[in-house]
Amino acid sequence: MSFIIYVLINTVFVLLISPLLMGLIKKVKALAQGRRGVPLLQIYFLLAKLLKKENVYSTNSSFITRIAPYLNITFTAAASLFVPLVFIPDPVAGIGNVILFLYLLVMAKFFMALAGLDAGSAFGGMGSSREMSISAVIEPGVIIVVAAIAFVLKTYNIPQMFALTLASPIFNSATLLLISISLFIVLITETSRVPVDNPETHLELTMVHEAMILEYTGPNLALMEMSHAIKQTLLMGLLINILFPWGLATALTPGGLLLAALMFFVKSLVLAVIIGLFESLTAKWRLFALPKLFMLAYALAFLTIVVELLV
Amino acid sequence: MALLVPSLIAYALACLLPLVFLRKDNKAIRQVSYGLILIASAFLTILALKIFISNQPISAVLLQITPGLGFSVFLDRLAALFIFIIAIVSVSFAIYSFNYAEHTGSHIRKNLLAAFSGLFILSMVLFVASGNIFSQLLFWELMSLTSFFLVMFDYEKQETQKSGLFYFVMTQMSTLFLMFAFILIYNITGSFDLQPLSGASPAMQGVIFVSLFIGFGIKAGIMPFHKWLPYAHSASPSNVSALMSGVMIKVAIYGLVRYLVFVLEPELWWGVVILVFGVVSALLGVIYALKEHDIKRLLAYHSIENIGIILIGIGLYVIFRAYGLPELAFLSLAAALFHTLNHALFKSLLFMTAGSVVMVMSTRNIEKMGGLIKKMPYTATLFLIGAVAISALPPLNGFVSELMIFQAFFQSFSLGSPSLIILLFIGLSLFALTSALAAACFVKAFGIIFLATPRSEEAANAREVAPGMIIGPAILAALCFLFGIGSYQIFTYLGYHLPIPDMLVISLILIGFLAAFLLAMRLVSNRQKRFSDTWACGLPALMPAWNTPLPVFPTPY
Amino acid sequence: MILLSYIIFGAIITAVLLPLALRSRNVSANSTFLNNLNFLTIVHSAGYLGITLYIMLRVPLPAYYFKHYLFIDSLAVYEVLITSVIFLLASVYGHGYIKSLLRAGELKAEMLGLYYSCFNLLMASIVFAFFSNNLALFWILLELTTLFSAVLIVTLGARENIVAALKYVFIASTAMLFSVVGLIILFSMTKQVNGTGTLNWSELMQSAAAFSPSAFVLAFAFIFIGFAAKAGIIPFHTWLPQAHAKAPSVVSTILSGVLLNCGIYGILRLYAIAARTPSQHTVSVILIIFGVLSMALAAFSMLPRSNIKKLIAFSSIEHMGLMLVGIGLGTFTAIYWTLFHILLHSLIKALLFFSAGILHRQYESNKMLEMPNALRLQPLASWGLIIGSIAILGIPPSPVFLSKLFILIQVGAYSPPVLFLVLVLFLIVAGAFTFLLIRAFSRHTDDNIPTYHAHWTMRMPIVALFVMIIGAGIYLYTGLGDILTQIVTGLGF
Amino acid sequence: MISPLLVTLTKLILVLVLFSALLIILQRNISSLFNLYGAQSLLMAILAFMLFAHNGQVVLLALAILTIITKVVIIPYTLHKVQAGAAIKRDVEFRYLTPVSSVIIGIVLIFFVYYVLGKVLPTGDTLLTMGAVIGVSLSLMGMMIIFSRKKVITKVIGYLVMENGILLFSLFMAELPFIIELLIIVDLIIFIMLAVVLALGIDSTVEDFNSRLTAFTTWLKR
Repeated sequence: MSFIIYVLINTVFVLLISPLLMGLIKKVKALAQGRRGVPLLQIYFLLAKLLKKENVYSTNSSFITRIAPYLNITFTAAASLFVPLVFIPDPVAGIGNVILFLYLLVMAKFFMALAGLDAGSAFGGMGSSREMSISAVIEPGVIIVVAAIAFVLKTYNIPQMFALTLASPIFNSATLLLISISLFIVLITETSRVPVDNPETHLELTMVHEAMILEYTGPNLALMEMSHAIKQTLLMGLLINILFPWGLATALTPGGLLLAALMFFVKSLVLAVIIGLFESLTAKWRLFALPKLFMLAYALAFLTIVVELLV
Repeated sequence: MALLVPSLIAYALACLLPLVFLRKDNKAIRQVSYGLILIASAFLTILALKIFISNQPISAVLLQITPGLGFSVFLDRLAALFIFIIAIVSVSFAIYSFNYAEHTGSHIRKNLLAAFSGLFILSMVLFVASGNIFSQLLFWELMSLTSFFLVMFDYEKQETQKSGLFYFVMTQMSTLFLMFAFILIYNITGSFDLQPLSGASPAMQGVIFVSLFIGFGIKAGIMPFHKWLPYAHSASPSNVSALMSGVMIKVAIYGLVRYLVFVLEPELWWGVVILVFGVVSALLGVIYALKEHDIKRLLAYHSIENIGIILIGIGLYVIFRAYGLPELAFLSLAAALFHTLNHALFKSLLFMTAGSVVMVMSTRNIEKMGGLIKKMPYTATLFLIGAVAISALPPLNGFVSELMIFQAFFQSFSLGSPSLIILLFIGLSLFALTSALAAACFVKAFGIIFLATPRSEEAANAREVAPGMIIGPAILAALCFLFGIGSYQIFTYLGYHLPIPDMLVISLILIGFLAAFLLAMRLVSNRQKRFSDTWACGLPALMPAWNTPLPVFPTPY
Repeated sequence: MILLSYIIFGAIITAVLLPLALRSRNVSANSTFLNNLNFLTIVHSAGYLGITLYIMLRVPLPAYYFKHYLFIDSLAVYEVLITSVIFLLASVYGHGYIKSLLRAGELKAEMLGLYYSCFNLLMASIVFAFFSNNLALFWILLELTTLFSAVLIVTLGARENIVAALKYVFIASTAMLFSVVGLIILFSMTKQVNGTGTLNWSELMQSAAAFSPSAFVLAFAFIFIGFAAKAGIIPFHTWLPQAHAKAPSVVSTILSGVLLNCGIYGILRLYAIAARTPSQHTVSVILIIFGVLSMALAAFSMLPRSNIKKLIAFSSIEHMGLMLVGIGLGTFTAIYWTLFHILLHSLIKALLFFSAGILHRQYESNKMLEMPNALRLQPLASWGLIIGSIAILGIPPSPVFLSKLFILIQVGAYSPPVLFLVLVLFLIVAGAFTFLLIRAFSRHTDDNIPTYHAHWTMRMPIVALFVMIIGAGIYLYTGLGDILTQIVTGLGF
Repeated sequence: MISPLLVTLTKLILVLVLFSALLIILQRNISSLFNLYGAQSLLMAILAFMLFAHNGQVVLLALAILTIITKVVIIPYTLHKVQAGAAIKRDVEFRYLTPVSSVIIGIVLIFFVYYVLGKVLPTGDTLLTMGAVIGVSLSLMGMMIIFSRKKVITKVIGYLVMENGILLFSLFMAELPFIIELLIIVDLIIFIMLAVVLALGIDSTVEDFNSRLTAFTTWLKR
């Protein structure tokens, strides 16, 4: 029973907060660049507008284009259950398995990449191909980061990880700080941000994520944007709750939940500022230079393991 | 027993019947032959399931030639699992072949194809069922021989000749090492029976292990003994490729596991060797696959990759066993065996659907295809299911077995030796890379073959294939779902309590979310739709050649 | 006096046949003359087969004749059985084959008489070689077989045939002269032990234990040279590939299937003596070394081959090497399976050469690159070659698998490194066979090549051999096994 | 036991035999080869006769007579006759070995054989040792001729020398039963004939050769 409540709370929270975080980062970037930027809630307006528009399909496209947005958001939303943002539930049937979490996200990406290929546009194909290569190259880093966390905390269940870090007064282990840098790089990559990708451009040869969803309009685009936002929230949540889990509720009390939600909002605000600043301070890298970045993430995570072994 | 012998006889009949009427061009004879294979395989599936569920080994002597020399049958859970793999793929194979085999060359060749297929399956079943070394060796060779003839099916093609020669030499090399090992074992125990080799010195055991590993490894397609595999699998008819890639290389895995678990006393360094070879095979296999433009060779390279993954599981098993961690060892072994089953299912599925495509297109070059999803929707869907499964994406079966391996890896902190842990983590990261590259590769493969616009005349004129060629793979696709979603329940039912997520719950949640989102979108969104051409950068029409993804697949590091 | 029947029978046939043969000058392919010669040859070999079967079933063994110069024991009968089967098939096959050669003009009509007389004489001399208890007598008959078979090789009259025959004659006879040296030493050794010298095998077996080891090894080495040359063991093998490849296929069959056996038979008899002397170990080592070397040389020589008959000839060298190893191991199991291997080797070699013969008639060539559309034009012969190759490589369901496996097991017990080496050699051989067969049978041409219609007498033996090779496996468990056991115990193992 | 004179004589003849073998190695003229061979065979016969005179075994006498008839008379005669029809008179082609090096190797061979046989043969009987050693050496020298000469006709001579060596060996080691000796000799003669005919075939055209072979057949069955 408590599980179903958890599902509802977590999903609703994720759905609500994701566009906001998206807008937050946009705002931070704009401010950093000396612009006023769009309103914080702009993303909500955008989604609402898209839902009202009609769907336009390419004559070349097949059912893949039609099902991809739904599958995409379904899998991302399912993945959101694995990262408790406000409340740590009791483990149920392997919910929270970090590997499953990662692969649910990959599944979403898989269909998005297929959809990119479906219409037969040159941009979509290029985007898919780049997306899949980037995701392949970052994968060892991701897994090793996760493995390092699992290695430090001796569990591979995300809620349990949070519970463990929550139980300890300050940084459970200094090594977690090392990991967090890697985790940050993963976050940047997976959410298609500078220097890996540029979320702002639409018709440049450098783009990756945007190229794949180029053919979408209307409600379908809204679903795609939404799932992208959710994914970003999840990864941010993962980083935040491993490093600074304070405030996470462990019991179902309305006050605790509210506090937790507030705490999470504040923490994610800080992170959004960091991301925005980071994005403003770096330029986009060449595609073939990216492995250097990933190697950094990999090396740091590996270092964590080595340090942990020596301790 | 009651099911086994009639099945074997049915296979033998399926082989003999077309041979007797070799010169007759009679479709009915071939249909009967494939029908016999179908029935026998169905029986064997039941038998395997019975043994698997009851966990009561069957042991019997089929034919005693002289004392100490004969054909005996020994079926325990391990053997039953592999019998199940062979049988279930054969069921699908038979259904697929009803239609497919009619498109392959002259009538004598069609008859020969049916005959050799029967013999091939028979020899694989008998190898797995063999209760002693002698019959194992015998049927191993028979299997190699029949598969060689199947590879040589299009013997007039230059390419096939090369493949055939390569294949034959490699199988003989594998026999060489196996014979060496078997004879050493025989000379230690003094009998052909499969029994623990407790008396032998560690050095001797090491020699036996190395030669067994090479012998089985060649057949399984482990790097660097893999060279034959892409050649052979692409040269043979597609239904046979499905058998070879789906089943035959698994038979080698069976041999390896059988000897590691029941006969030899593994040491730590064996596990490290297996693990290293596994990681290398997995990684290089998938990298080769990425470069490939021949669809069947692409799939063949993925077989190498998956064999690598299976070996990683076996290697972990040996390592954990050497460290006295039975639970982790069991998890790794279960992962390896489960992945063996899963790979058999989705690889056969992929080979069959790819075979349909190749048959329609008369080319194996994927750059000539494109847009087939609209002409062959069922085939495309089946291929997609296979692609999702092989890319290890939830909730299908391929994911579950890879997840188990990941979990085994993650728990390697319980090992004592730091250097070993470092090694395992390097292995883990490369394994992750493999898995991601596989997904990338199948996005590419599925995208180029089925999506976008046709890039050749044949692709534009393609037609959906006959029902048999849909139903056969569809069985496998259904099983991919079953073994993915029901994995936790199945393991629990069999009495193995493994710490894996309950995919049934996950799937229910997924369905729930999907339904919710569909409903929500129905309520809030604009449901109008419009069709329009893809934006072609302002040019009058889209060039088909554009939608080939750039070959931007940087080699990692 | 069953042996007498052999002699009388052989004498009658020869008496009828030789004068007939000598009259041959210009005869056409369909003449009754040729048919008569053929018929007599078939009767001759069938007669031997009949008598041999009678002996196997009825006569208590061993039996001695002519002051123990001749004798019949189970090993001899076994070898004679193989010989007469191969000869019977060869003479049936020869019926169509010789006619075909005559028509093509490759065989001159004047040669027919020579061919048939030597064929029959060769048969008789081989049979009696197996029956001789006396090693000197055995030696003489063996020399005669060289002579007759050399003549058979040159009946085709081509220059390379003469070269091949000369090479054969010189190498075999030169080596055989060394055997005489060995025999003389052996003779003087028995004289020292018993007072009177003897070369009778049965008596040698009894006095073997008292032989001085070094002298016996010397005698063995000398005798071995001669017998090894007959068996095509390295380094006396150089005659073999050429002779086997150039001879007409009927003769190749005899050379490979029967004549090589004579050499191996001699070595086996000798080893049986050696096993009772203190020098058994040394002799074993010699045999195993030469056996492995032969296999190695054959294997490496097979790789670049493009001539089918040459490949088969090298395969014979390889198998002789294996048999030598089997004998050298000297255990009951090893000898038992070596004997079985001898039978199968003869049958399969016959199958291979018969098939190659038909292909040669079709394409007038033995080269792999000159046989387009072979599987379509000559399915029987092609499949004969393919199945024969599989059989000779020892891949199941070929019964050779059994003998190979068990000999290898014994090798493994003797020394694992040697086992590994032998296995590698087998791999090379398999590769060579596959390479050649694949290349040969995958040639394709759109030219319309007229099909050569092989006479039924050429096809029938091939089918019979298919049956017999499979039958040999079944027979092993229904009777042959007992016979082999009897032979091996008879040899004193 | 054996009279010293006889021993000395025997030794002398043995040395002569060896000398004749060396001459054969060096000789290039083919008809001289035949003559040398005839002389060597005569020495054999004399040896056999001397041994007969010593121990009175009839076998040896018969052997001596047989040797004279076949090897001194028939074989050289036939060879000469056959040679008359062939084109070649001299054999100047060699493989592997020149005659001089052959002689050197021949001497080495003798020492080698002495070393090997010395280990096996009963010590003390110098005559027996000498006979055996020279017999085996002679065989080996014959083999050397077969290997080093290219013309078949000289190969035949080499073969005959080998056979003489073996006769020598058997004379000293042990007397085989006469029937065996006889059979061996008959065997060899047939063999020589065949070799000669074939040798001619190789030096003439194939058609010519065929008729010769037929003639040989007729002779064989006479």
